[in-house]
Amino acid sequence: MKNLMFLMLMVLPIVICTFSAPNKFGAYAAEAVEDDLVDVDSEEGAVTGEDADADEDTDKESSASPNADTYLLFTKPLYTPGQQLDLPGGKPVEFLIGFTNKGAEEFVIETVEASFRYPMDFNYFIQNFSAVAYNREVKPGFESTVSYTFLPSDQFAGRPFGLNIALAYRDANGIQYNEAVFNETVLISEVDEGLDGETFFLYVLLAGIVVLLLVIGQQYLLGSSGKRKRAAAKKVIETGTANDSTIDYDWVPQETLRALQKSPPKSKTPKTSPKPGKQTSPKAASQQSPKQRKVKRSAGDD
Amino acid sequence: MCRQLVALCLIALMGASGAYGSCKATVSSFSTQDATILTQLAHVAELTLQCSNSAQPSLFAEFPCGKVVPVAKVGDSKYQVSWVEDIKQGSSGNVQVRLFDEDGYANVRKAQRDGDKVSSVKSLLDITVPTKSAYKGPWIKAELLAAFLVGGVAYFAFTTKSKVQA
Amino acid sequence: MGSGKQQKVQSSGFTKEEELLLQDFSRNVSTKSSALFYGNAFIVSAVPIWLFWRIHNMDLWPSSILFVLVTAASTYLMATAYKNIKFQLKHKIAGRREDAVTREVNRQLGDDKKVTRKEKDERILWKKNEVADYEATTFSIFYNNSIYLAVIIFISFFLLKNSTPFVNYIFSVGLASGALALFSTSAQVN
Amino acid sequence: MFKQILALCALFAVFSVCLSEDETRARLLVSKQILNKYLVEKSDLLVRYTIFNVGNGAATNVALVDNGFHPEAFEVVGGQPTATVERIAPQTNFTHVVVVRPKAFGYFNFTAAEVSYKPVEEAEALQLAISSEPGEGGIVNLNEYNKRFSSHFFDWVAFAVMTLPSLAIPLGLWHQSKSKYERAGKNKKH
Repeated sequence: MKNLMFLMLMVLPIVICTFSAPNKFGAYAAEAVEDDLVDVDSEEGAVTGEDADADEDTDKESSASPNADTYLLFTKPLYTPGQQLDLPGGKPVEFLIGFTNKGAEEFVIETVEASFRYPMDFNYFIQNFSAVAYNREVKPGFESTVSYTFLPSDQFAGRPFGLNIALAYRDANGIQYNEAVFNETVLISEVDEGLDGETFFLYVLLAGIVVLLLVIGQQYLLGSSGKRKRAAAKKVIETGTANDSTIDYDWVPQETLRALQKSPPKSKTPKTSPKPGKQTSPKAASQQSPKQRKVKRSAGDD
Repeated sequence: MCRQLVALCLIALMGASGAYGSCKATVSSFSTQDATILTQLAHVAELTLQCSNSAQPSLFAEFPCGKVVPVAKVGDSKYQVSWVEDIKQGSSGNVQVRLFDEDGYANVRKAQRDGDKVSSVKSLLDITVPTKSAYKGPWIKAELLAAFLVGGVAYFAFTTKSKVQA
Repeated sequence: MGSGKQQKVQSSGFTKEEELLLQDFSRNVSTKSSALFYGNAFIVSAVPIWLFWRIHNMDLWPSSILFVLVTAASTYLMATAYKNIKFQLKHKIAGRREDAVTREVNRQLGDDKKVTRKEKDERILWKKNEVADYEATTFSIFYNNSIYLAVIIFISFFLLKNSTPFVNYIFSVGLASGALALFSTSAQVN
Repeated sequence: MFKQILALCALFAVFSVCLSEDETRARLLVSKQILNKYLVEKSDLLVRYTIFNVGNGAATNVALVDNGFHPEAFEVVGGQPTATVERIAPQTNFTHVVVVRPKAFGYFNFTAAEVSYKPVEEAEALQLAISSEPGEGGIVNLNEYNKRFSSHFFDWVAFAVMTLPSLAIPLGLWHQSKSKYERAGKNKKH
């Protein structure tokens, strides 16, 4: 009975081991198939998906050395291989490229360059991000990581773009390789961050200034209108008949008007004879009947 | 016969949890002080572990937010737990960190997989990490205060002038 | 305003009262108060130099010519502003202080006979003029200085916040002193 | 008889483990980032090492070594530059933080750190992975930095002290004479 129990104890882990990792066998199979293909992209997982279309699209051949094995990992934002990558507009995008030197001689990682392409035709460049030169030496059997950051501008938000990340490296005898580590269409998404403290405080300040101006304006208006009103009042003070211009001569019958003008003026009023313009009109108007004259004058006066 | 069975289970159980006996830890923590020159804030806790059987197990730490991460060993029975946070959520005060050893971590993973609460798993020991908040820059920009004061004085001058004149 | 009967004095054509009156109304200030004005204007124009040197990090030596020139201009403008505002205020303050001054002078002189009424009126007028001048000057200096500093700080730290310190200095000091001088010339502001 | 069966099972278990493990390799990408807006002498310089295990096997005996911070040039204030982690599970990452303070200002080339680990449990040779390199950084002089960025609080206090005479004295004098006369006016009336 005891032996049986011990035996069972031993067999159990073996069973667990074999059945607990079915996908490993699956992965194993996929990997084997891949090796004989020209290993354009990194090992397994999402690679099998875009592997197919990567070859036809990029015109300049994306050459890769069989001894080099690269792996791309987006650290900000997190990218789950398989669905389309979604980059928030205006926020920096960071990724790491792992480079393993499986060969016998050393490699030198030269530059990494990211670029936005037209989603329909990847040969058409829209924006080239700066190519960062690393010139990092990777000895045989070593692994090395390079990191790269670029900033999709927020004007691009809402539209798909072809993102191409090219890793340029050369091997010991100077052969240049330029591997397109990533070559898919990505979507730049809109990012709406709320009102942050800075702009809020600015608005408060502006409101304060507007209020201040209003108060000052009100002070001005209150102060000066009072002044102007008093000044206007002064002008309106009744000057009786002294100020001649406001007297209307039309109702005076013609004879007295002539008599006034002929006799030397004793009182002050006729001395400041009405303005010439006004004088001619009463003579011309005298022939017409008063009603008619009133109508004309009111029309003329307007 | 069943006695042996029971004995066997007991040994397994004891082996699983109390393998390292009771452990104590002395914690010394460090928090970044100046948030104006950093893009993120960091808190580092260095702890020296003394276990009854002077073992140096590999540890895993569970943070209040539920994340479980391996603990780095930075020397002879000296460990380091460190994490980074955004400036906006700069936290201060004591942070409770639960430490698990290898088996404890396995139970935690099992609990996570089965979906039941991780806090039900017994931790090897709990430590509190005192963190300090960083200096985020002056409360009110000096020039704003100056502008406010001078503006007030100017306003006072203006009103008295109009009072004297009107 | 008429103070006592006017005496015709042949020599200078004006009686002392008239002279005082004229002085009361004229814009030209005595040398003492203009010196006071220019001194104050210079002090308040020199203060922004410290502000720009320490806070906007303008280094002193290379832009020292700029500092001297702009400070001189600002001093002149501020002095004119002081003078104009003082003139506007003096008139008003004189009116307001009249009764208080007469009472005070009467109290001081008491009603002993040997001081004739004219002498007393003269003394009152002179005292009133002196008090009004004093108050107008001090308030004008305070008023202009405070508005000057407020405008400078506002322009240099908010409007031209991200411009180069050179432009920032010229415009903030220039605009402040120019605006003050300009506003002070409008006689009947309110 | 029983012992043979036992040995056979043990052998089979070990064999199956290494067979299934053979293709599960760990692969570590190590990023070394300096999370600073400005590098300032004698102030915090935050270095974060993130080790991503992108392989499908667990990495064991992971040892992180960074001798880029020479004790003469840098003073380690938080955490240790060298750290070891027993095991990093696949598709997970591990963050290690070190806070140092530069002792001198000037240009400094931040080199990469090295991580050695076992890609598979039984691998004899340690795989060495070199982290990403932050590259050349300029460390700013401390008081130069303070001059540009600190809140100039004391400069503003000095400014207030300098403007005090040109504001407070005229106001004080004006107020004093105003209240003298106004008070004179008031107690005379009642």
